[in-house]
Amino acid sequence: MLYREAINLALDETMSEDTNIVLLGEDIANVGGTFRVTEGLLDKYGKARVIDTPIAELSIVGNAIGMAIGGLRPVVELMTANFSLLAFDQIVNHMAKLPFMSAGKIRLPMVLRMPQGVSKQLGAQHSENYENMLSSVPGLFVFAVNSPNYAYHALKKSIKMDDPVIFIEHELLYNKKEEIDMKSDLDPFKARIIKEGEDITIISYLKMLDDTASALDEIEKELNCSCELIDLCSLNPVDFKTLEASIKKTGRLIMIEEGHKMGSYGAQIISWAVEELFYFLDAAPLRLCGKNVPIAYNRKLELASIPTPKSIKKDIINWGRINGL
Amino acid sequence: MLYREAINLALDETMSEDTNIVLLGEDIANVGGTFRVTEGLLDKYGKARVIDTPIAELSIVGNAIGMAIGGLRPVVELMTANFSLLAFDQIVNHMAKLPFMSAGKIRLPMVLRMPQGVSKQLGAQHSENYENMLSSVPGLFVFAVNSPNYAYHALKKSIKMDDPVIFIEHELLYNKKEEIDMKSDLDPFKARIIKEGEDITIISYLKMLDDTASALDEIEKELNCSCELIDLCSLNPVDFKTLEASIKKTGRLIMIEEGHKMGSYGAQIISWAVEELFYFLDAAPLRLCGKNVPIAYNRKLELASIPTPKSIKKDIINWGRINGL
Amino acid sequence: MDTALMEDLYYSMLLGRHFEYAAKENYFQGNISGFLHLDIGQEALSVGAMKAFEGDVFTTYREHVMALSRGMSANAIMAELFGKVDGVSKGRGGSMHMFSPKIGFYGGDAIVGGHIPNAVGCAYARKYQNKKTGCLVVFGDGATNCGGFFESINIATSQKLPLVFLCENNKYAIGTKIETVSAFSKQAKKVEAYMPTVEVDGMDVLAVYKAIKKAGEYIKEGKGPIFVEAMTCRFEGHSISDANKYRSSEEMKKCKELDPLLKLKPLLDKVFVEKIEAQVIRDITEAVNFAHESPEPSLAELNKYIFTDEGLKHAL
Amino acid sequence: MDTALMEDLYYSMLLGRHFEYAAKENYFQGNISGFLHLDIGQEALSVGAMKAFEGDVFTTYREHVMALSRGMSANAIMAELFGKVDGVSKGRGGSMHMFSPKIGFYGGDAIVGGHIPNAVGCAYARKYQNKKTGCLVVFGDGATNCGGFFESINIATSQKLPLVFLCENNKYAIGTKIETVSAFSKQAKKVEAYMPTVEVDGMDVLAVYKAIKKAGEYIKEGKGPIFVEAMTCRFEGHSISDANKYRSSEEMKKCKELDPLLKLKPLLDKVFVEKIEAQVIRDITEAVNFAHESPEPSLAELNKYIFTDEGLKHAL
Ligand SMILES: Cc1ncc(C[n+]2csc(CCOP(=O)(O)OP(=O)(O)O)c2C)c(N)n1
Ligand SMILES: Cc1ncc(C[n+]2csc(CCOP(=O)(O)OP(=O)(O)O)c2C)c(N)n1
Ligand SMILES: [Mg+2]
Ligand SMILES: [Mg+2]
Repeated sequence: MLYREAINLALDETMSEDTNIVLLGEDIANVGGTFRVTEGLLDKYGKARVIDTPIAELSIVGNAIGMAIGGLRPVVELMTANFSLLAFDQIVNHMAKLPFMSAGKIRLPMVLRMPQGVSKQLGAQHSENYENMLSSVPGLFVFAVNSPNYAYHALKKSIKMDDPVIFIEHELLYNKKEEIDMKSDLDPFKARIIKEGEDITIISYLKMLDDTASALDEIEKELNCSCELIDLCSLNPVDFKTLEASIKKTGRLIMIEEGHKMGSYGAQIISWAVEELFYFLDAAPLRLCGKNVPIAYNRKLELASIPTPKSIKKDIINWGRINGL
Repeated sequence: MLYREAINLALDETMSEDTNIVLLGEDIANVGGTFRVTEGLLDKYGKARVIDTPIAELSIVGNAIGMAIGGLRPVVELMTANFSLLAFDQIVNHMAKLPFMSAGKIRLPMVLRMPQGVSKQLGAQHSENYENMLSSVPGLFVFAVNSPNYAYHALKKSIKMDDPVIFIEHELLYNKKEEIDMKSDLDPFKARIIKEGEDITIISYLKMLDDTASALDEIEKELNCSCELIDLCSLNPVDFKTLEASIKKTGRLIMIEEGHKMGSYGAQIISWAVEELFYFLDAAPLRLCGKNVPIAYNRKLELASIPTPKSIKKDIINWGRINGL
Repeated sequence: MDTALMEDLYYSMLLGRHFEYAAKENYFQGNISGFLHLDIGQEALSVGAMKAFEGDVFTTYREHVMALSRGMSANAIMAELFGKVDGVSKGRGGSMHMFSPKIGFYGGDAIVGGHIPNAVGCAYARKYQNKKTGCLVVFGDGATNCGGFFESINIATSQKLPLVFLCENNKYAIGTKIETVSAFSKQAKKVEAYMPTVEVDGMDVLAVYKAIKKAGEYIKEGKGPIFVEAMTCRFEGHSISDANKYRSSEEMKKCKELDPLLKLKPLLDKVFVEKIEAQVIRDITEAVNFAHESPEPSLAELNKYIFTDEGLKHAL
Repeated sequence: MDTALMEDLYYSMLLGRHFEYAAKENYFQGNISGFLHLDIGQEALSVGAMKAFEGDVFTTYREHVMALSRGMSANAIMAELFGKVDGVSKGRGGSMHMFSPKIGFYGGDAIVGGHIPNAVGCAYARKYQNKKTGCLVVFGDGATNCGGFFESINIATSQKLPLVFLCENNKYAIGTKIETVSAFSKQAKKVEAYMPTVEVDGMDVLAVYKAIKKAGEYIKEGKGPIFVEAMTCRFEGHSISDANKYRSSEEMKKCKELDPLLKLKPLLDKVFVEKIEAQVIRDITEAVNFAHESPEPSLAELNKYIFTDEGLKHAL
């Protein structure tokens, strides 16, 4: 099943069970979504439950919050995370804080889905990663979705939760294919160990995880070592337990993400690791990120602004050599 | 001179020299600003240059960008950083990116001033720190203003720069007093060494710097060591040179800030330090931050949510003992 | 109008007035801190609207009197101002954040205009659920300049939502005169193309009551939202820390002549008024005592309420 | 209207049409990537407005034809689409970001409505500077639902700014019909209380030219902004990746009958038309060749342009 089909299925199955679930977003009903994620749902559930909204992101999120207050369970699609900035006040000051400020009298069972990341030459205003900002907000759960199987299970659970969830997708993953294990009881809060290894813990998520995976063989061959590759999955809260076990085993830590280095999400993980596990670390941690530049339209510049399988391989091998691997 | 007077003086002096400089913000003209920073300027420069805006933060920043495009040099006051969220699209997608996307044909000589932080029982929606988000945006210079002297010189230089600047103030610092050295040629990009020391590098900024300073004597006595206290001043870019020299000297690093630990700004500094200076570090770095909770109205809860002189002292002494000091 | 109703309205206004007096006093005594936006002078609007409307209510930071007249206890509100555990938001929210889903009260947003899109969403839910009532959203004249307000007007109209927009036009946003920052001095102008608009004397509790009753009936017809603009006047500064210097003493004098309590009082039975004044004093004294005696929240519960208990398991 | 002007308008529309054909072709050949919003069908609006207005112009992501008719060279625009160094934004911006302060063109914002507050600010600057002209801001029907638009209407009116709002109402925001998400099908309704509004046939270049000329005169009077709504129709999908399935073939047929080129052509001298058609083909061929031959940006310059050279010294 494709990533976007997995999301569609999760929406479909939960909607068929609970009429309180409504979807809203730009072009999600009539057109079926920019990335075709909501295709078919309008026909099945009608326009009172699959709602085409105006281009008014502040209201899209603000309305969803009100719907949740009113007893519904809204699932929002923001066309891209880039537009979430227009809704930041609603996300940070309302969605994340109303439950706390009301001492739990208000609960917001709602999910905000949004794809992010560098796609292909979409330009500076359509290529950003905002998981660093979004996971810095107390009161929100933030999931980063790398795979169809995780997408399916994590979304179903997110929709059923009574707490607000940010569900981050990546624009280049919608056609990723994977069998879905329908019977799994996947815990969306748990990091996934993609590949076990002994010498280096490599943590990533979203598309960079796949780019790293594709470079892994050569890295292991070149450095004559074995890497443990982890899909972080939940960006807030972090599954520190899984990370800790891995880092204690390997003694080496690499964090890979697409976003700009300054203000990067991965700095949180590295900072935590050195504060808590300093004496277990055998080498300087490595952080591979996008450069501190807006993303240019030109393809060469665009690719030079973010990690690629090639740069990941090169950077890790360099680092390995310097750090005695 | 008080902190707010220093800002006022910087505005006044630059405005008297250059009629392209205009101020805009809520209640800044008629009332003179929530924190009285712009007092007297309306009378002096008139309402075409000191502009009371409607409560429309997206437009306040968006209009300032347009003014800069049109040849003016706007200085915006956002009443608090909490309201900057409503303007995030303009800050991130426009202010930071237009110069790049136009290949330098558009320049935005503009300054966005905003106070942030936990004041006294202002509640969850008025107590946040957003320097982590704001300094993650390529294209913006971000200054954090701890002192009247820095405020005066850094603001004058910011206004004269042709690049966009975020100028972060702290709500509890407006009445801080300090002589201003009118002759200094202060470089706003350079970190300030507040106190030299040999054993621990402590980095902070804004109000936490003062809270740390006030605990320093007792910490040094208790741990029998000397601390080097640094005011970071420029949050983006970071004066890594000054930090590097200090860390190489002391071998120990503490980062102190008011914002929530998850997503904290300081993680950037610690992560950089361990990546670049791992083999110079003699101890696990320590990061003191606010807790991962919205800020409650109740004073006890509020104070328990952020570092205080008392908690800073206790946490550093604990850490020192564990790390062999 | 019937006597019982008039008496009830008077009682609520008086209770509100004295509640605010007590809040002010306790602020200066150091029992209350942070923001404190008093509703003194605007009680007719707050009370009239809350008593008249059936359904869910979303308000601003200036909401003590609304919460009271909606049925929240003075004890719980005062305790919240004191930041105590028996406060309506257990000391987490403070003056600007009073919520009671039980009585359909979603007061208190400290972001100007921030609650308006939330009210629109709730109105959508009520329509979706085929509820007989809708929502009421209250906001200031200053809030009608912000993007979220306009988006809401457009969406509520386009989706024909059962929503009463109630603008408290007190002519000021903090110290900024509305004319200097808005295209109009009457904000109804902004929405006339979208929905019916009604102007009402916000200093006359009976007029407000009737206008909101009628507006509440209107939204039940399924024809969409309606806009009510109540012209009003606050007697105090914007918040307790506002010295109110931007209004002349003459302007203040005129404003205070419109005192809604003085307007209603002559229509009432004298014995009732005396009785009720004593009652209000007792109520408020009790509320202050209650707030004093309520304990501080426990530091052990710092993490509580951010998530559901289930969610909290994962968050920690 | 004089012949020279009509010929100029025709030439610009034809140049625009063929530019877009070439862009489309080169997209499918892989020379152009990312977003590509073609203006085919809407040329009358783009050309008429750009030729008529004196002052600064702020537009959306669908701006190739506007940039062309404003005086930007086809070479520089095509090279930008190719992401090359001789592109108007040196390959950094792409299709949605064409800027030329020299000719007062601030085209290209990829955030719907994002440029409107910028145009308001620029209009403020022009008023402050006592400039004779003001600004023109162009946006779609869909953009009139977003908060920034409304804030801008209110601010421009309240500050009496010299600003022409030009709404290209093509009835769709991507695949969403404007009636389903807006309170009105004609967006001028939203601003009638604020400023004069004018509706114009956006498929008639002469009508657009005249309307914008008049609007440009109006804003010079110092009475504030004016709103022009041009009813138009795009012949293609929203962007190159939009299959346009949401419009029936009948709707498309009617739309294409309004072709602005066909409307103007009969009024022109045949010899001129033939000459100009050949000229346009040559211009566009040259632009494509130019774009092909222009070099890629150098990786060494990745950091360039974010800051001024002075700023860059600090940033690195
Ligand atoms: C988004 C936002 N901007 C600014 C503020 C600061 N502020 C608080 S109240 C207020 C004035 C509001 O005026 P109005 O809407 O007329 O309400 P009133 O208090 O007069 O009833 C302002 C500017 C805020 N809380 N939120
Ligand atoms: C803030 C924002 N939200 C959503 C989008 C995605 N988007 C791009 S164009 C568009 C439709 C705009 O419609 P309209 O304003 O009518 O312009 P048109 O393309 O029809 O001229 C949308 C939703 C965006 N670019 N920016
Ligand atoms: Mg007001
Ligand atoms: Mg359109």
